[in-house]
Amino acid sequence: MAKHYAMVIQLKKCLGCQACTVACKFENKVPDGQYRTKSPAIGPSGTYPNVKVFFEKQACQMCQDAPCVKVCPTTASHYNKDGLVLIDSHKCVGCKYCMTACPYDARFINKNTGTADKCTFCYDTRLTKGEKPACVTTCVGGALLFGDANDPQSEVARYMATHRTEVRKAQFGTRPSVHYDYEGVK
Amino acid sequence: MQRRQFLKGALYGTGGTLVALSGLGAATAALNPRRAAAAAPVSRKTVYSSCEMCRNQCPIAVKVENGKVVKIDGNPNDSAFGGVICARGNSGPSLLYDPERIKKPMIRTGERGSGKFKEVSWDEAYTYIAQKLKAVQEQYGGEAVAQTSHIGPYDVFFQTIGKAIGSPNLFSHEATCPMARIIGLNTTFGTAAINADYANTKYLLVVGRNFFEGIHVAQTRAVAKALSQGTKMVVLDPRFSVLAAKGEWLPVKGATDLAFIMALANVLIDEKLYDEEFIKQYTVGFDKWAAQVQDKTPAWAAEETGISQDTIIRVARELAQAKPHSLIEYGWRTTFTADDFQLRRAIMIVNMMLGNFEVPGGYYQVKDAGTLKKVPAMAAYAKKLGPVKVPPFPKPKKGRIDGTGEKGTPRQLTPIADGAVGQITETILTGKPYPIKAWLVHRFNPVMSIGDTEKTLAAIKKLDLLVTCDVYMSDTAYNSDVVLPECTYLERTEQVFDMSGLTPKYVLRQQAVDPVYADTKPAWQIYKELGEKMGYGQYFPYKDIDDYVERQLAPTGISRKVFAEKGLWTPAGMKPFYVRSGDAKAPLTLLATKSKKIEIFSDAVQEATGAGVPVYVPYPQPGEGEFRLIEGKVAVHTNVGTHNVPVLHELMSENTLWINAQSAAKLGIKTGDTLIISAGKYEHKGTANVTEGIRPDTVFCYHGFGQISPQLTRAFGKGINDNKLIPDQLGSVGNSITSMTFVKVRKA
Amino acid sequence: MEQETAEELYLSFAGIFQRPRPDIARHLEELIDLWAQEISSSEKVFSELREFCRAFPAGEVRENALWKEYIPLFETGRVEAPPYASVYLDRDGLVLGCEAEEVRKFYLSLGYGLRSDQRELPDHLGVELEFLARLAGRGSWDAVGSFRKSHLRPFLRAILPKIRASERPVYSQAAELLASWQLGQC
Amino acid sequence: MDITWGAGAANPVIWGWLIAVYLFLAGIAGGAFLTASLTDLFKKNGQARVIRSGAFLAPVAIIVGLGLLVFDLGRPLSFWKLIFNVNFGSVMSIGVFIISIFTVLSLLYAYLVWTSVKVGSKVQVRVGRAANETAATKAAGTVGGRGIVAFLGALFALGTATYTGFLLSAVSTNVFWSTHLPGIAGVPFLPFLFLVSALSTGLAATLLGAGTCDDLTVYKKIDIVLIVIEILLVAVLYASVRAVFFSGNLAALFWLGVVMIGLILPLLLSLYGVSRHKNLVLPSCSLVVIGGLALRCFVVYAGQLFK
Repeated sequence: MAKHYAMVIQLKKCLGCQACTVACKFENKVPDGQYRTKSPAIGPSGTYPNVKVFFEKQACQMCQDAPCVKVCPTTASHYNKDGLVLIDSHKCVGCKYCMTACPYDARFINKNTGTADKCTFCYDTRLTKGEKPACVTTCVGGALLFGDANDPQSEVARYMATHRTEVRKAQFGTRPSVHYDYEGVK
Repeated sequence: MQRRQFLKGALYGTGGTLVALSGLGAATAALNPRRAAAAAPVSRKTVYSSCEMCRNQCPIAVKVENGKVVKIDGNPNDSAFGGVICARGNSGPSLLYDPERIKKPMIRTGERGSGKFKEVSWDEAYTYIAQKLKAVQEQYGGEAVAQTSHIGPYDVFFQTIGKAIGSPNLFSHEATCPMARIIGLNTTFGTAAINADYANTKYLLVVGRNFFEGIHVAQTRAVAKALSQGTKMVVLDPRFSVLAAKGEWLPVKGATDLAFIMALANVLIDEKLYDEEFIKQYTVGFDKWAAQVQDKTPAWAAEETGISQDTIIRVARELAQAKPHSLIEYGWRTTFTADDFQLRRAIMIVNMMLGNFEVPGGYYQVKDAGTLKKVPAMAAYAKKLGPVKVPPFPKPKKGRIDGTGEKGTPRQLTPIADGAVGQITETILTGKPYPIKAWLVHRFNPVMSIGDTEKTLAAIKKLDLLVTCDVYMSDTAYNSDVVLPECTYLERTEQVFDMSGLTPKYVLRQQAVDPVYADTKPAWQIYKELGEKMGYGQYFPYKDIDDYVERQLAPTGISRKVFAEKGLWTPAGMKPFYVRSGDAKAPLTLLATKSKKIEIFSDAVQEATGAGVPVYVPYPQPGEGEFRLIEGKVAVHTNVGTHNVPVLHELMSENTLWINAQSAAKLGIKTGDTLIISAGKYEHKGTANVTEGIRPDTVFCYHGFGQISPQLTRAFGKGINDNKLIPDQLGSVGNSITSMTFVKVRKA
Repeated sequence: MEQETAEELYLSFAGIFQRPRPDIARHLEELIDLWAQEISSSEKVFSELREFCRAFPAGEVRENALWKEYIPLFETGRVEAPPYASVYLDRDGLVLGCEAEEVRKFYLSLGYGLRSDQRELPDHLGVELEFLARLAGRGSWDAVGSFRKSHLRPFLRAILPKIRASERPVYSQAAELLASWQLGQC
Repeated sequence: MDITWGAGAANPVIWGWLIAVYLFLAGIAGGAFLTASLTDLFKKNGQARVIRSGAFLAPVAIIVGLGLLVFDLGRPLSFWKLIFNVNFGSVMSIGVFIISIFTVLSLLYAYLVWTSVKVGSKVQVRVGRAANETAATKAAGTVGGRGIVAFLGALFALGTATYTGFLLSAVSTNVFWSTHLPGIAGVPFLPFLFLVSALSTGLAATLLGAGTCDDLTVYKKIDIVLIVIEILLVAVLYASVRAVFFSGNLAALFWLGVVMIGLILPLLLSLYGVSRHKNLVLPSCSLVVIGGLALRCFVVYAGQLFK
C-alpha cells in the first residue's frame, strides 16, 4: 500500500520551547526571519486565577486535497509519490497564489530563492533516509508523533485509533495529514 | 624597489596568511575552480560532544559537513536525552558562525567603558595581565585578586591562577542562582548530590521552579513523561508560567512559600499521614520540626499565602496518598528571600515525611563512582576518574571577603567553592574587609548578574585590572581592561564530565571543528599559558587537554574511543539503582552526614543561625500601589548569555512587564503601553503586557534583557534589564535575593 | 598595468585591510605614494591620507589610531563592515558560508593554502587581496581575471560602499582607491 | 502573556497593492478595449476619438499591469515559466493564456487603429473635427481584418476582465473572495462584480482619454446603467458576507472610496451631466476610475485581513 505520512501533535505535551522551530531552521537552511514551523501561544484565556494557555505547532498540514496544489499555475506545488505536498523550486515563479490559498499560513517566499517554501516533513534530508523529521526528533515535550498512517502498526495509526484527534479548519475540506489532539488544553 | 621589497617581506613573510603548497598548484590550476568546488565530494561526520548553550552540558551529536557544523541534534545514545536538544542547543551553529564574536585578545586603549580597544597577540595579553596582577599582588597581597565564573569545566584551569596567587576569593555564580538549594541539601543530607526521579513520580508539587521555561533537557523530559503518564502536578508560583499551564496553578503570595510547606507538614502530622517508619529509621530531629509546625495550621497558612485552607489540606492529602512516589520539587532558581535555604530544607524535610528517598519517583543520592564504591554489590560498576595531581597551592593569608566558612555565622554554611559573589562589588566600593583591586571574570557577566547594574559599573571603575574571557563582547567585557576570546564549545575539547544519576555516566566535550576565528582559544589553554607566563607552570602539569583526559581515564580502563563512538560512557548492564526500591528498610549507608542520618535538625545550621529546624519568618509584602517584581527564565535564552545569538535573538529579542489585568485597569495601562518601572533608586522603561496570568500584587519580566554593551548589537538596549532594578542584596548565607524588590509602575 | 605594479598594489591593499600591523603602519606614507602614483583619484583622498600620517606619526600612536578605527569597522560587536565575503554573498549573514568554501578551493586549485599558524578565514578581504598579489606576482593573469570576476568584485561591490560610508580615516580613503582601481569608479 | 518567543505572526497580506493595481489595470484594459471595439464593430460612424482612446489605453494598461505583476513575483525573471508549465486546474494558469492573447490582440488592434489614424491624418487637413473623424472612420474601414481583431479582442477582453474576478474567487479557502452569488451555489460572485466594474472603469477611462468631443450621451447612459448594476452588486456583497470585512481601516476605503467616490457621486454627476452638460466627462469619469481602484484594493485586502 502507498504510504501516507502523518503527524499527530499532542498539544498538552507541547511546551512551546521552540526546539522544533530552531531544529527546522538548521535542518532546512531556512533564511533568518522566516520559519517553516512555529509554535505560537494560544491564549491565555480565562480570568485570574483560572487561566489557560497552550501552544499550537503550526506548519504545512500536508493536505490530501491541497488548495495550494490546485491553484499553482506552474505545477510547482505537487503531490509526490508518497502523497506529500512538495514544491519544485525550479518551476516556482513566486506568484504567491498558493500562499493566498493556504488556510494555514504555512507558506512563505524564501528570501534567498524567491520561491515558495514550506515544511516538507524533511522529505529529502531525513524521510528518504528512514529518519523522522527534525522537529519530531528534537521535541522536548515528546508532543510529536510521526509515521505512516496506512500502516496500522505505526505509532500515528495506533494513536489515532485510540484518541480523538482533529484537523485544523476542517470546513475547507483540505483533508490534512497533520492531526491535533486538543485533549487537556482547551 | 625598496617599497616592493618591504611589501613582499611584510606580507609573504611571517605576516602573510597564505602559503604555497608544493606540487598542487600546477596540476590543478587549469581547472575551473567553481566547477571543481561543485564536483568535490562532501565529507560528512558526526561528532559527539556536549552542549554549552547553557550550563547543563547536554550530550549532543554535531553534524559536520566539509568542516562546517550544519546541524546539532541531541545525542541519541543517551536514553535520558533520546536525541533531544532544546532550542538553544539547536542554535549552536548560529553562535559559532556569528561575525560578532570576539576574535582576538584586546587591550583597552580609551577610558574604561569607552569601548576603545586594540587587538594584541596572546603573548602581549598574557604579559599585560601578568604584570598588572604582579603589581596588585605586591601592593595589596594576593587576596586582592577576585575571580568569578559561571560553573564549568574551565573552572579547574581558571581558578588555578587565583589559587596560585594565593587568593581565597574565588567565586562561582551560584549565589545568583540556586545556592540555597545546595545549602539546604548539604545541611540535611551531607551532600548536594541529591537528584529527583521525576519520570516515575505520581504527584509533583513544584515551588517556583519552572522546568518548561528553564529547560534542563533530561529533567524537563522526565517531568513531561510523568505528566503524560497521568502524574498530577501542582505549581506554586505568583506567575502563570508554562509549567503552571500544564498543572494546577496556585498563585502563591510572594515570599510565603515556606508557610505553605510548613502547613503541609502540619496536616501530615495532624492527620498522621506521614511515613513514621521512615522518619524513625533514617532521620534525626523530627520532634523539633513537629513542634515548629504545630501551630502552622492550614488556616494560618491560607492567611499568609493567599491559597485557601482547603487547597492546602487537599494537596497534603494527595501528596500523602501517592507517597512514597510523590515529591515536592526542591527548587532550582535564584532565591526568594534572605533565608531561602530554610525553605529548601523544609521542602526536603516534608519530602522525607513522605518517605520518598531512594525509591522510584522520589529523591535519590547521585550514584557516581565515588558513591557506588561504598556499595559492595555495585562496586564493579564504579570507575573512578583519575585525579590530575598538582602541587599544593600556597595558603591564602587572609579569609574570604564574604566571610564564607566563618564558624558561628550563617556564612559558615556557604559552600567554599561558591561564595557570595554579590559581595565583590560591595567590597570593591568600600574596601572592606580589605581592598579588591583585580578581578578576573570567565564566562560570567556580573554587570547583568550581580544585582544593581549601576553599582557593579561603579565598582569596576575602581579596579586596577579587570579581565574578562568570553565569546561575545558582554556587558562586563565591554568595561574590561583586557578581553580574552574563548572559542565556543564546538571548537574545543574539555575534560571528562561526570553526569551520573541513577547510574554513573561520563560525558566528553569533543572538538567538532577547528576554531572559526583562529585566535580564539579554549579556557584550558588560555589559563595554562597565562599561568606559565606568570611562573605557575607547575600547577599545569599536563601537556594539553588530551593529556589531561588520558590522566583522567587511565585508572578507569575506559577507552577514549568510547567517547568518539558514543559520546558518553555508562556501565554496561547496570540498571537504575535505588537503595530502597527492593527493601524499604535497607540501610542508607551512603548518607554523607556525620550522624549517618537525614538531619531534620541540623547541628551545623543551629550553630550558624540558631534555627536547627526551619523557622517561619514573615517578609514584607508590597504596599498600596506597589508590586513585587519577580523574574524568571525563558525557554529560548540562557540567563544573560544568549540574547545576542542571531537565531535566538530572532525568536525573542525583548521582554515585557507582565501586569495583572485588574491592576492594570486601575492604572489605565494597556498592553503595549510604555511604562516607567520605578524601584525607588532606579527607573527603567518597559512595555506593558496586561495578562490574567499573574497575581494582582506582582509584576514579572523575563531575565537577561536590556543589555548595556553597545557591541552586543542585537541585544543592546532591548527590553527591561531587571538587574538594574534589583538591589545587590545578600541573604543570610550570601545568596542574592531577587524576589524582594517592590516597584511602582506608571505610564510613560 | 605591469606585473610588478599590480602585485604591489594588491599587496598594499592586503596590508591595509588586514589587522593593523606595526610594519604597515610604519610604511603608510610609502603606500600612499604608491597609490598616488598608480591610481587616479580626487586630491581630497590623498590629502586626507597624508593628513592622517601627519596627525599620527609612525609608531604606537599611529597603530592605536588605526586600531581605533579598525575594531568598530571590521572586528567586534556592531561592526560596520564585516570583512568576510560570506557575510555578504551567502545572505544568512554568517561567516564561513559557501563563498568561503569556494574561495578556499580556488586558492587550493592554484596551489595555495591558508597558513596554519596564523589562520584567517579564507574569504577575509585582506586574504583575497593577498592571493591576487601572489597570482599577479607569478603572472597568472587568467586566474586573476577569473577570481576577480567571480569572487573579488561581487565582494568589493558589497563591502566597499560600507567602508566608504563609515568615513573612517585611512580605511574610507583606501576603500575609495580600491574601488576606483578594481571597480572602475570613484 | 508575553510568550513572545517564537516566530511572530506572518504578514497576513500576501498580495498587496501591486496586485490590486494590476487587477484594476487589467479591468481598465478589458473595459477600454470593449468600449473601443464594440464602438468600432457596432456603431457606424462611431466616435473615432473613443475608438482611439480605448484602443491605445488597453495595451498600455495591460502591459503596465503585467509589469506590476511580474515585479511582484518572488522570481520576476522566471515569469516565462508560467507559459511552459501549465496547470489546467489553476485559474491563474488559464488566465496567463487569456491575458497573453489579449495583450497581443490589443497591441495589434492599437496598431491597426494607429495606422488608420495616420492614413486619416494624411487625408484631412484641419477642416474641422467632423471631417477628421469621418475620415478616420473611413480609413478604418479600409484596413482589412481590423473587424476580426476587434471581435476576437473583445472576446479576450471580456475574458481578461472576468478573469481577475475568477482569480480571486477560485481561492476556495478565502471566504470573502469565494463568495457565491446569493442562492446559486457554484457561481462565484467576484467575476460579475469585477466585470461590471471593469466595463465601467474602462469606459470611464476611455472617455477621459477621448476628452471632450461630440455627443457622448450614449456612453454616459451606458455608464449610468453600469454604475447602477454595480451598486446593486455591491449591495448584494454587503448583505451576503460577514460585517467584519467592512470594519477597521477598510471601512473608510469601502464607504468613502468604493461607495461614495466610486458609485454614488459619479451616479449623481452623470445623471446631472446627461441632462445638462452633454460633453462634461472629467468629474464623473475620474471618480469612477478612482472608485474602481478602491474596489480592487478593498477586495484584495479585505479578503486577506479578515479570514
